Amino acid sequence: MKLVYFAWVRERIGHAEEEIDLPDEIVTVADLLAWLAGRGEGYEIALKHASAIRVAINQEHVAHDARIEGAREIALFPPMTGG
Amino acid sequence: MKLVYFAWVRERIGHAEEEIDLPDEIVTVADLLAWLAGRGEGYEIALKHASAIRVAINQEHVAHDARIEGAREIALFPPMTGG
Amino acid sequence: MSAPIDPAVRIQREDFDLAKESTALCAGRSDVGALVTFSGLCRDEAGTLAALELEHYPGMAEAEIRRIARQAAERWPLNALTVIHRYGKIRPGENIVLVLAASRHRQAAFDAAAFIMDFLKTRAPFWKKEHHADGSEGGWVEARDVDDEATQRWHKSPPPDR
Amino acid sequence: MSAPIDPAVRIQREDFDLAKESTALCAGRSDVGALVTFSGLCRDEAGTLAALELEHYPGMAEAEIRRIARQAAERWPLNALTVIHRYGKIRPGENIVLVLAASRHRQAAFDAAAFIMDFLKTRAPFWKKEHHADGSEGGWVEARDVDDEATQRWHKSPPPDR
Repeated sequence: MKLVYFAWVRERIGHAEEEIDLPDEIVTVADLLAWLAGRGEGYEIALKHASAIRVAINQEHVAHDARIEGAREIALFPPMTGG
Repeated sequence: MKLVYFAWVRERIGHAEEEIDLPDEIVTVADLLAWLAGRGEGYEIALKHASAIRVAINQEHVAHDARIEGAREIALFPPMTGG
Repeated sequence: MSAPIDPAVRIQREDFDLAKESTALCAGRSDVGALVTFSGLCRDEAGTLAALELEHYPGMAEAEIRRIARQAAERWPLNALTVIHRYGKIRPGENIVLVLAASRHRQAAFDAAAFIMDFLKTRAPFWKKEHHADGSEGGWVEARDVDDEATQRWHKSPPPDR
Repeated sequence: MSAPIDPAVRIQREDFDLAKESTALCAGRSDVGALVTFSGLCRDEAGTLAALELEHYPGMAEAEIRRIARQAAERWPLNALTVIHRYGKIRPGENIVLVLAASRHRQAAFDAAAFIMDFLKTRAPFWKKEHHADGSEGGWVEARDVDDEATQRWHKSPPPDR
């Protein structure tokens, strides 16, 4: 599965994207965020306030209780500031 | 006193402006409209539905109960349709 | 809040240019975050309309639009404000009215432009007469109740200044 | 009511031109009665800002703005709708975003443009980083609660279709 990061999530994690094989017990977005936070200091800092992290699956916004089954691309990013 | 007319008020009365000496008993805009309506057929048709007539004194909108004392120019016209 | 800006108001027969006006409005300044423009155009009414003839009350037209524009400038924090209204014969597809409102924030710019259009519709002394495409003279356009109602909403509760 | 129009959406690094876009939008048609444009510009923040760096999520940025624009086209009777959003380095006074909404009636054009900007602010995947005029790198611009609140108003009660 492809993970992509933007803005300060990208900066703190230290790279813009990666391919990851997820353990079977990762079912929801919330599971994914908690699991990623344990992957190292950059991830921990980036995802410390998990509720602030916005998530898109296959380029559509999803809530943290969304299931990630079938996702090809999951994006993590801060609240948006366009416009 | 100068009276000016616009749009279908002007067309029905038959001219765009005139100088008029008002009798002393004409105190309010409503008095003026009633008095004018008695000046001939064009006026009568133009001012038949007096409540539809909008009035400006010295180029500012006024209500029908406004006093006309001090007016230099009184304009009568239909509801506006600009914009 | 700084003093309200002085709106630019023009009543003219000739056409205006949205690009030129918006460039002039923002020229040499970089404190504008939001520019809202409203262009009112003459519709062809499914081909039945040849032209609108716009009559106006010279002097009062400018004075009244200036009063409306100043109210907007007092109510919202604007960087700049321009209102242009044409008179005379206007054909389908041509411009009738232009409002440009610039502010630091988008809601002020949107609200000021909408406010001006609502009041302009019901208070600016202009009247439209229709000329039909088949050569016959149409009547005077009637005022719409919905326009009166639109002005009412600004009396109810002032929107929050965002 | 006829079928909703198909909005034009562009995500681009280069600048855009309000005049060109509005001319293109209205070209060859005379059923447009109202054209509302919104330009979002980069402010200089009293001289402290050198530039904004706009990061975006390629693909999703266009898809999400298209979703927002289509919602607007379904909700209001529009003749035409264009949304353009830039990315990359943008200096004070330069354009960031442009919305053009054309309709027969002004309220639909105003509401559609405001709706799009409210949702674009909170849902389109763009992020702004500040570069300070003194050469230091500023932080990422924080999302504002007021923008979230602005989107809420569209859920409460749909405005009457005027």
